[in-house]
Amino acid sequence: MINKIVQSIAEALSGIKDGSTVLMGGFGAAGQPDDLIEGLIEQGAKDLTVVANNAGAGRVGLAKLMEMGRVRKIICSFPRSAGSTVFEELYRAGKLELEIVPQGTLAERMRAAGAGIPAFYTPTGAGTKLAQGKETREFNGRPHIMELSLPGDVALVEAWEADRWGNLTYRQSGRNFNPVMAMAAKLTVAQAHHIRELGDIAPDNVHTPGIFVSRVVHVVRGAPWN
Amino acid sequence: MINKIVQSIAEALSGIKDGSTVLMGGFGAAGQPDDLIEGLIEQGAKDLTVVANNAGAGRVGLAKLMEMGRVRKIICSFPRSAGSTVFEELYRAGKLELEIVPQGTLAERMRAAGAGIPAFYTPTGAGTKLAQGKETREFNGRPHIMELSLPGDVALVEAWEADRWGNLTYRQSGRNFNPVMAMAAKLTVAQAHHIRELGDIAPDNVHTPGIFVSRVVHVVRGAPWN
Amino acid sequence: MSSFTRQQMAARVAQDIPEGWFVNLGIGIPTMIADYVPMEREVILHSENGILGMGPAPAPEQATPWLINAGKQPVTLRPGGSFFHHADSFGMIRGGHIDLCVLGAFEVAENGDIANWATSENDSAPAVGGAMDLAAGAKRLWVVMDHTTKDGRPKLVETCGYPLTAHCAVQRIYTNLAVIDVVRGRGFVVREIVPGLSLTELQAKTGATLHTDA
Amino acid sequence: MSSFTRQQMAARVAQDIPEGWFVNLGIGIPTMIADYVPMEREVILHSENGILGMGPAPAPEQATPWLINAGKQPVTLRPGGSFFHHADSFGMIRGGHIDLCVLGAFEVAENGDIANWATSENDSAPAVGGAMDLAAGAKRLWVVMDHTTKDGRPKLVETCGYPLTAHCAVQRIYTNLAVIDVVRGRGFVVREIVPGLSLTELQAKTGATLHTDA
Repeated sequence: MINKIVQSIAEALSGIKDGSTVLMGGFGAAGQPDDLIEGLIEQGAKDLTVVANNAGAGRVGLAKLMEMGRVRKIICSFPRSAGSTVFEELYRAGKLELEIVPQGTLAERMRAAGAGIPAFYTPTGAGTKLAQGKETREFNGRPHIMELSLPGDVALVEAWEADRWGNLTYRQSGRNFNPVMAMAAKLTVAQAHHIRELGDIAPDNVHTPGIFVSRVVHVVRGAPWN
Repeated sequence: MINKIVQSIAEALSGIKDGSTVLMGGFGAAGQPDDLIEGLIEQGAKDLTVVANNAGAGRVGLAKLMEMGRVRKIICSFPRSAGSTVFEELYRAGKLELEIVPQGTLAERMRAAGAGIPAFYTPTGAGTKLAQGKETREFNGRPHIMELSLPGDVALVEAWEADRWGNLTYRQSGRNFNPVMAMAAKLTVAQAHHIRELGDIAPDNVHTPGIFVSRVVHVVRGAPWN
Repeated sequence: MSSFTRQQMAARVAQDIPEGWFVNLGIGIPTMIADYVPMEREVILHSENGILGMGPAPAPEQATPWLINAGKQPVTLRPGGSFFHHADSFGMIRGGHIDLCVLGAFEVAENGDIANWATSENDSAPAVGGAMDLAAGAKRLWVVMDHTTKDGRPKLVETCGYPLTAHCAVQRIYTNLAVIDVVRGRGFVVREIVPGLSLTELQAKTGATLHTDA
Repeated sequence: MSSFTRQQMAARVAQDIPEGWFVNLGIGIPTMIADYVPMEREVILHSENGILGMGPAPAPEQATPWLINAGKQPVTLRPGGSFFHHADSFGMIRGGHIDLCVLGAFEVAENGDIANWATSENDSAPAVGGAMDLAAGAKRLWVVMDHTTKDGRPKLVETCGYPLTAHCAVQRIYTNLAVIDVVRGRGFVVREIVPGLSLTELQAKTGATLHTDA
């Protein structure tokens, strides 16, 4: 019997190695796998490359992981935001590499990794400083830049529902980056609010089929998340 | 008030011009917009390029459109199948152009057109006769070919449910090519079995958001389709 | 001399958005535009984080952490709205399905170049977010911004001094002083000026030549 | 001399598929493999037209036209199955998420080249379907086919004569006479032969050198 549901966050994160590229889902607090990120802090892997929309805020979660010196590089679209002081301090001190990627290109690069597309052309960023060092090519009379796929070793995602085959649904804008990150990583770990019996998620409405999910852990968050 | 629901198939297909590229959804009979294809036969547009997985069967639908001499070119993955005699006769007689595209590349080229990606690289077909004339490039030590996006002027799709904003759901394997074709065309026309009140399709489970749909027409098919 | 308030600028943009358009509104004054589109005029608001059909902010007790906009503020969903993932969301943007995007900007040049993400070539950690995708991908890009900086320097210029967000992308600019089209091959063409301000006075506050259709 | 029937070939492949694999089965003998995987061994079948978790054919009165496989035959869905669109479906294939694809073939070469879509370079309207995507994209590609053509010519060859489907893609071949691995740098390595057939006899029916690990 296939059973991707594991009993603890430690088990869900076992085997993540130093030097891994970790994709972290979420946009703002919605769909952010907070418990898995805290678990990664416990787990101990270091020298990480983290791909996320933002570069952490406050002194918890990703910001804490960075503050502990465990993150070598951040790939994100929006590093500076309210409370991103840890990022700013480390970055100014030269202790953190940064790759800025336009938000849509970031999503598409991960979708491409998941879909076996090694590179694609996009008009986004053409003629800007983010095009520096990238191949530029004209299609339909308009300049485009070539972007490479962005695969992960690990993806941490948050789901609303999950079953033992790893099928996932997301809730409202909690979906965001989670489905493309789930596709793009070798090991995809989901924290889910609800565990469903196999077959209880309507087959027409599975958002991430279990083929993209390695492990599921049940995390009941308190109000207002339930 | 936005209302994409039109009252007749003729109205749904009005304005389709000679020389159009028409994307036709469906895989086998599932999700095939039969009534819209019959309507296109009535509508009269000619010199068409048709993109579909197959090249028609029997003497109805796409096969009939071809037999009437209205199709200049077929872009498909699997032209020869049971009953594809019209295609075979016209093709042998030199009256029909053919572009064979691997099925996954066909889907991805339309998805790319819908997503504003003018070209991408794929390993599919590299080193085969379908790579002839295409740019080959190595990524990760493996040859890939560059494929161009495939936009349509018109997409004809079949949906299970639709609302007046054009939101669609599909049923089981009736989904197939329909969502990517809906994204890829300037004018997307859906025939839907069920018309729902706005808001009755769960927002988490809309398969094709209305942004990709221009017109909806209600077509109740008989058993076993209902 | 009169000048539009932020609210008046938002309301002025809202006037020009017809029913049925799919519209993405940036952070700041652009977000306020939604408040000036009457609910009975169905304009479908898109948010980068995977929402179509956003409605107004909820009453505080009805806010849910699952439903936020690109500025991470709680929003609501109108009947007919839908959710999807980030790659699909930016496919809508990049694929030219968004009829209009309205952004703020640091500078707009007379060829339509826009700079709105980094304030210096030396800023190595600027936050680009979805600005480049939106500027390059939307069918129309309008900018709403003050006509000059706080210390009086023009924001409508011949050539952007700040790093570009996108090249030749802006079609129209709404400022606190005027509505100005960017016309290919001509440059800035004035459509409206706030009452009491002359074209000469407006020109004095603008870093490139203003044209009129008269 | 004995030889495997089509059913035996399908059953033999089924033996080698472990629980938990995502598997795409081509048309013909490959489709029959599903019948030999016991239901309690959970193998998740993928179909190009947007299905994961396919179950066996339904009773005729329970068939629905909405639920068909890539061969356009009615199928069922197991609990836990899901539906998705064609681009997502081929993303699973091209992205290397399918553990195994089993296809039929006209020829397989000792470097793993496979030819299974066109029977002549001059056939200008061959039907490729999803064969190239599957052959290039699946993690493992196994071929199940007769060892020779009906008129006795070998189908395991040094170099394919028919147009290629994919280059260096096949890992294993199940024929009516043997199970043969394709090993990079070595070529065909025989794993099993049907009872009563010698390696010499098998070699005589094969168009390239057979190796053994012994």
